[in-house]
Amino acid sequence: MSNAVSALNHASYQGFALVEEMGLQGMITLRGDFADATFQKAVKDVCGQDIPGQREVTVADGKGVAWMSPDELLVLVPYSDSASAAMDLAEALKGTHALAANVSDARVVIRVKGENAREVIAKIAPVDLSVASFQPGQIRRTRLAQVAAAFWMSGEDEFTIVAFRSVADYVFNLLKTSAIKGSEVGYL
Amino acid sequence: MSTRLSNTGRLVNRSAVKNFTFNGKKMQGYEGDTLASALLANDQMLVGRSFKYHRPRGIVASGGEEPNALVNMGEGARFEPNQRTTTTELFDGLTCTSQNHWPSLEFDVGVANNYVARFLPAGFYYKTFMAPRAAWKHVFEPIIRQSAGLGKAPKEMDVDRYEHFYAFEDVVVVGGGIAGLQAAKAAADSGAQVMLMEQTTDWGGRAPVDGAVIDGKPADQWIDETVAALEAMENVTLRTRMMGAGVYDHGYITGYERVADHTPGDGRPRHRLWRIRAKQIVTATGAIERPLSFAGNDIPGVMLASAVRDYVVNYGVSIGEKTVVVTNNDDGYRTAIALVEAGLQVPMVVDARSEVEGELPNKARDLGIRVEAGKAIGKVKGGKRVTGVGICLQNGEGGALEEVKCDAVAMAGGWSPVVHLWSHCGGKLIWDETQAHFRPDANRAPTGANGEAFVLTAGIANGDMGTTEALASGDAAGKAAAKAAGHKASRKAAPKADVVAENAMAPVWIMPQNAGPDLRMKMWLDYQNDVKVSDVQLAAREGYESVEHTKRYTTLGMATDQGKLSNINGLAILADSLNAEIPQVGTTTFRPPYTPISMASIAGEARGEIFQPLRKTPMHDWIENNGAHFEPVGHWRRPYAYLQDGETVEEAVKREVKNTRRKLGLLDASTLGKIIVKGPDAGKFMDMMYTNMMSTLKVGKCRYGLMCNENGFLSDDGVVARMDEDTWLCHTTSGGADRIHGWMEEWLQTEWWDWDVYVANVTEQYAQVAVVGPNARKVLEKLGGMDVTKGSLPFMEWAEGQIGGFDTRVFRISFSGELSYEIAVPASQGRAFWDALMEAGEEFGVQPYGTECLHIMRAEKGFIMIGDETDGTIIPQDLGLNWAISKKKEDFLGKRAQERTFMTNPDRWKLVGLETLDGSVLPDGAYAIKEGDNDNGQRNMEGRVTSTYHSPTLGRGIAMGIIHNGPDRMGEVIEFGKVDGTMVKAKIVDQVFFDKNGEKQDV
Amino acid sequence: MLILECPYCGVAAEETELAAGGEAHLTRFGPGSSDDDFETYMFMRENPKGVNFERWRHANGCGKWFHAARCTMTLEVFGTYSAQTYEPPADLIKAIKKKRPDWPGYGAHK
Amino acid sequence: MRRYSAFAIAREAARYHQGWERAWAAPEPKKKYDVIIVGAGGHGLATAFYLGKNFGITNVAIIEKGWLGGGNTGRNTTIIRSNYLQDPSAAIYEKARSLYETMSQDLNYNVMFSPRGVMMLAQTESEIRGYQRTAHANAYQGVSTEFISPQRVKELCPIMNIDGPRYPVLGALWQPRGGTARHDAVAWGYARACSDMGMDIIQKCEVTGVRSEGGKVVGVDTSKGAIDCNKLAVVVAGHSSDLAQMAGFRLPMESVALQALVSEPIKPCMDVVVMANTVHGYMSQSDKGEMVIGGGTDAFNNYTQRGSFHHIEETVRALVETFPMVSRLKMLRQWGGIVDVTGDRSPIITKTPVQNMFINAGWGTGGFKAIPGSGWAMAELVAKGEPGPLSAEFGMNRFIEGRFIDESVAAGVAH
Repeated sequence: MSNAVSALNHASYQGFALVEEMGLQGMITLRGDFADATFQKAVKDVCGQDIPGQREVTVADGKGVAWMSPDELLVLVPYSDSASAAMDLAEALKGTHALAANVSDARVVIRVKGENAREVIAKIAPVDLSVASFQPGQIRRTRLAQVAAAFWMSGEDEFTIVAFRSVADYVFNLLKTSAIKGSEVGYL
Repeated sequence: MSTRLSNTGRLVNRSAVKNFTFNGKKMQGYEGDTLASALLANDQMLVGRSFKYHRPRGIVASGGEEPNALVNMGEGARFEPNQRTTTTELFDGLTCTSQNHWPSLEFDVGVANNYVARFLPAGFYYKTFMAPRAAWKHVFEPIIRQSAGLGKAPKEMDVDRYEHFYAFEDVVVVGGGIAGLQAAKAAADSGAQVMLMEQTTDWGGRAPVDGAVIDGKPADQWIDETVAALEAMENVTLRTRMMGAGVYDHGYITGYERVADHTPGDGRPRHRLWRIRAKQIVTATGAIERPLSFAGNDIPGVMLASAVRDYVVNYGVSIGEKTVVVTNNDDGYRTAIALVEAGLQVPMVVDARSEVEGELPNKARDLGIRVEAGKAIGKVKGGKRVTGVGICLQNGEGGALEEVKCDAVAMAGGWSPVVHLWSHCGGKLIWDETQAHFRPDANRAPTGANGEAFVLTAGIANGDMGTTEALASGDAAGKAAAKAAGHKASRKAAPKADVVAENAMAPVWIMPQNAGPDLRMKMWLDYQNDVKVSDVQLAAREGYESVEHTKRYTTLGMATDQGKLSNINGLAILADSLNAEIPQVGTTTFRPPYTPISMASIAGEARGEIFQPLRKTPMHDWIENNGAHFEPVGHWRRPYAYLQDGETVEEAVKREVKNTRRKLGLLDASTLGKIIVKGPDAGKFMDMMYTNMMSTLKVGKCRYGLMCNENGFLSDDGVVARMDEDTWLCHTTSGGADRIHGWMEEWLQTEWWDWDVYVANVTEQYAQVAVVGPNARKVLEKLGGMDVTKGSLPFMEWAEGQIGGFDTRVFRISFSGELSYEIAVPASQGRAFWDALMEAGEEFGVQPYGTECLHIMRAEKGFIMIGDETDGTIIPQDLGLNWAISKKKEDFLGKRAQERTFMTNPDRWKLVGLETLDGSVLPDGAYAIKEGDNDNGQRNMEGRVTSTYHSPTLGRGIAMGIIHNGPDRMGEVIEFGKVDGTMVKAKIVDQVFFDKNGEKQDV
Repeated sequence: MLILECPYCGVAAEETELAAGGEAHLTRFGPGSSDDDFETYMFMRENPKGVNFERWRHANGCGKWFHAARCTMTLEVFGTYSAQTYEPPADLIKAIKKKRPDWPGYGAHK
Repeated sequence: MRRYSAFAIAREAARYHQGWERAWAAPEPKKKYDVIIVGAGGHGLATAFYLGKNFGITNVAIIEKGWLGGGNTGRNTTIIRSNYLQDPSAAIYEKARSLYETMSQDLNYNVMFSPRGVMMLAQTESEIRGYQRTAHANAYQGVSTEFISPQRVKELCPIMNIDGPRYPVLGALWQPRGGTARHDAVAWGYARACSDMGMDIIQKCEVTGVRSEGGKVVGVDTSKGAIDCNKLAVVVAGHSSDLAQMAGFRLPMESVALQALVSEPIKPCMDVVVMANTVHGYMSQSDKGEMVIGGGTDAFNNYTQRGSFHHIEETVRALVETFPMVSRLKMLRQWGGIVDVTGDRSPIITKTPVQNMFINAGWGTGGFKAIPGSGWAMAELVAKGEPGPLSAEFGMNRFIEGRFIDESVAAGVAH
């Protein structure tokens, strides 16, 4: 819809890495039985991906799906399709025990891009971000300083971060502070 | 005098001059200097005053163990007290001042304490200052506080930045001396991911100063080669200026990196606190030399022998022209030799041991140094600077044999391994008789998550005194750590060093052995806190026998150096006084951090706007720009009221209430929790969560519900809407959303996991606006879209549809008693929807209203508020909410608890309305006072105010409260006590003050 | 600073990603239960020195509750396991007994 | 007992302080005592002292596993206040506070009670209401408190940032006669007085078992052998569950680690005690000049006197925001203690299923300030076998009845 505005309206900051809000992204929280064929098909139909393995994420051109817990997925679709996609899922899963909730507006999506992107995150997340331990294709739900968040690597030097919309400012300023030029760590 | 030498100084770059000031005096040093070495180069030995007696204090050490040389550093927003000069890198423009004196360092009136020191023994303050009673607070305590303390308190807001960093390693090696370097090398060669941290700016530790030769090369060369090799390895991280601060459970170790202390204002973070998870930790933290206890050992110019050596060799600074070395071991001779080789005089080496032979002593003799065996220092002459020493027999009572003129004394009392990090997390120690020190007991190491040891030690930190031994234990520790971290230990052999044969040291705890009380009162153990041998002996005599008692009674080791120099000497004295062995006496507990770390580094990035998350609704910016006076609610900030030009908060609230009741008000209700509950068993689950019957709620309808915890207390409330056959939408309080969602998940996952129910917290998916007032329907109809007439959308129902082109979900619910629609739209369109309502509402007199207006309107209607009427001890029955408690249900959370005797007791205070007779507003939280006192002499009470406001609608004070038998006492007048002791009379009335029949909301 | 492995998402989570939830395997007593049973359920705790079975939630993570067996004297973690159990798995109990021969066993004081 | 005084010091100075006698004796245990008190912390020693002083019972042994005063008495942040909301709490804490006022004189040992004033900051609307309610209650509980303005807060504590921006100070609950005392001295002063009354303080003696016959306690087994007694009082803070288990019953209690830290000493800059609950931090300045800072408790059972680092981080973060000057101070030392916390976070002073065995526990994070009042009430319970008015409400039956003494009520959540 024309008057839909993302939390930070594409704010960005260039430190030793680029921090930018990605605008609106369609997201559906989907809970159900991963082993159920109907469920698997519904996921495939809506985002074109199979159900990912534990802590895995698969995204291709704006569509994809992330493993959030043994009975929860985060389905990614273009924002404009999110409402209909949520309804399609609900429809496809009628009769099975499942829950599809459109949370596209409840989130902020921020990208951190640059050679030292790993270090920007490692200042605020208690997670091993060494190349050996964290790679594209993996998703990690954790905290960024004082708030819950999830992130995955959307490229070699690029993180996509999902957090709650209400703390978009906080998370952005946090990442911005972490990325201030001169505070490179030279570790990761 | 102390001065800069021309021919030595391996760490200073004489081509880079650095200007600084001390107490306003302009001074110069070189790049590579510490502030301490630069002060000494400028003959500034006197740098401060002691804590208790304000005695003159000089620099005694060259590292983190320094107890005396602390200064106020910097100015304004970068001012910092208690900076340790021995660990402060000199930089251009550094300014510092000495501490703990008035009016000046040279003349300090506080020194008066020194002249009556005899009347101020350990713990004297426990024995006096007791009468008259008031005198402690008003006379004695202020005096003591003034004379205590060290540096000044900072005044301005810190302008520097700080940050954290999370790292994960197989092996973390603390300490960049030769043992640490070799440990890191061995671990890295074994394939482990290794971090090596060194607190100073330079690698190699003491080995170069001590003239070690490794694999046939001078130490410096071996160190450079090893560092180069490590730098070349992918799996190794090297960090200098980074101290291992503390070791915590499960392999957690904090690293304190002083990134920019030496380059203030260059934009980098000043400190970075590393929070590292290590599979294994190797502490190669070296050792600290012990002072010797002789009369006057605290006079400026008396210094640790190793420090004297450091200053000469590392910084090219001589402590004095004539230095007397006093020792109980061979290592002390290294200092004597280094001094003479640097062209300085050593009139005498005073060695407490009766037999003195061996490589180092003989080399000293060959250099023409006079060595006196079996001797001791009986006293030190001088006030603010050593002028000479009196020599006596070690096994005597102190009778002077001769006097030696000197301007410096170098003490070598033996070495104590730095066992702090080993001990932080429970590592135990053993007493080493031959070296007379505590060292880590490898059999009782700290254990981690898997129950296995996770800390190893290496080098002198492990009591391996010789260079070869240190390298060997470093090598072994590195390999063992890598192995424990899951790698295959490398086969490479450890390097070898040229062996210098050293004879046994003699544990000498006081000098001379039979010194009388008069001398023992002049033998300092703790220089900063002024604790002397006589004080420890006094503590023992008075029964403070536990080492912790002694420490606390005398303050031994409680100064900012945490006893790094004094503890072992103090222990020995205590053990001797108790006729016990030192290991029986034991040590005090080692606690983090190893040396003090900045508070700011602990707080990290969390300052200013990112001190804490601040949650914002989609309308937050509009609210902020339209006169909002905010109140914090959880991490949200909600508008308490919107102030128009010149309005006070009270006036604004009054206006908002009147306007909403007469025309139209908008409330940003987005913070209210919204939780979806879905599944075949959702109805059953809802009936357990709520006291009401929710399973019978018809699709399309809304019902107000209550939630209790298992203790029966009311924990949250809100409107529940039935979305479809197996889906409910639960509204919670603003503070409640996450709590209630977690609460639901907890029961579903841990108690009723066989129930088919899913819940999802969609609070932030929607912006929610309460459109309230007589004109509410008009504005919605003007925007156009779905039918919002009473007929198609009656009170307590909900519907979905478009309004003004927005996809909405509309709830006909009212918390104000007015015609009211709560409308949810996708959060991304919340601001646009709000703007549309404001614009369309203009002709209907729309105004936004805040939380206080909300509170008043609900109070006028007698609605309860979680957090006002409830406080965690209130059950629904107290609030007359029995109608919301299903009698039909067998069970719901809190039901069993509410059956307990105290819950069913008829004497519980119950909710009623209250009206003051004079129309005034009852004070918030006032209690209703009854006749008589209870058994503890407290006045009896019969109730209290839970909510109280001035009602703009009724033009008088209204209140709710819980009163003993309240509902049965309608019309009765009771008294509420004010804090000033006076009383207010109020009448017990029905709690619904306005529109009792609820006609206005149901139009 | 504890580390516990979440049995649901496999993350070795650190304490700040977790929320502690008190004693595990409590039996809920509802309406009709005796005063003693209800008091025991609500308030009486083993609080042992040694092996403790407790609840945790992977709050800053997958959001799942799980159980852990941990020593309150050394903080050693013997294992984590599903929250959907009425008592600790036998193999875990066996493993603990092996490490702590003088441990009286699960529920010894109940 | 030779009295302490300035004259005594002068006398001893003349002879190099060689003449001071032991503050307390170090006896071997006797075969039997009228009363055995387990735990020579502040609460245990105070219990003994008032048994002697108020009831003339002096055939008493105080048994201590480690060294006297070595538990939470010697590990806390020494805050003394009685501005509690609920009647039973206000009564016992105010009793304690008033006993602190004269403790130095009563014990002839300077415990340095410093009634410099305690303020609890209100930084949210619900805190304002909560503290105003407390002020009203206190006015009729005989506790002298008042709710003061932000300006007054600033006058009393100039180093505080009252303007936020995040949590501006909206007022404070102020107790002018609250303050601090020297924690070790409290234990030492009581120990000296008890020893002087002929009681036996037996340190480094661990209780390994509780012996009872026919449901009646007859003694304890210890690392120094069996000792008989007519009555047994258990006052062991964090280790209560352990002792209860020895006697065969459970307590509504869990033991967790509580942390504290101090800064390096600086010249006097803060003359009051400040508690800020919204941001979780409290701070005062010791006579030595250290800023004494209280941290939070872990949520998991723990008997290692080590807490988790992130609690220290949260506390320091809060203090840097509230007192900007803290930013450039340094943390000198951090440590932990084990506290036992009950179902309503209020203490238990009670009889037990075992006859003549009494227990005083569950003081959680508030133990030090209660020491004399707790000892006074416990002594009465032990001497008479029945609770007096001070402890009547603190029985264990309250959990079955659902009659809680909950002091956390001000922390309500508003819409």
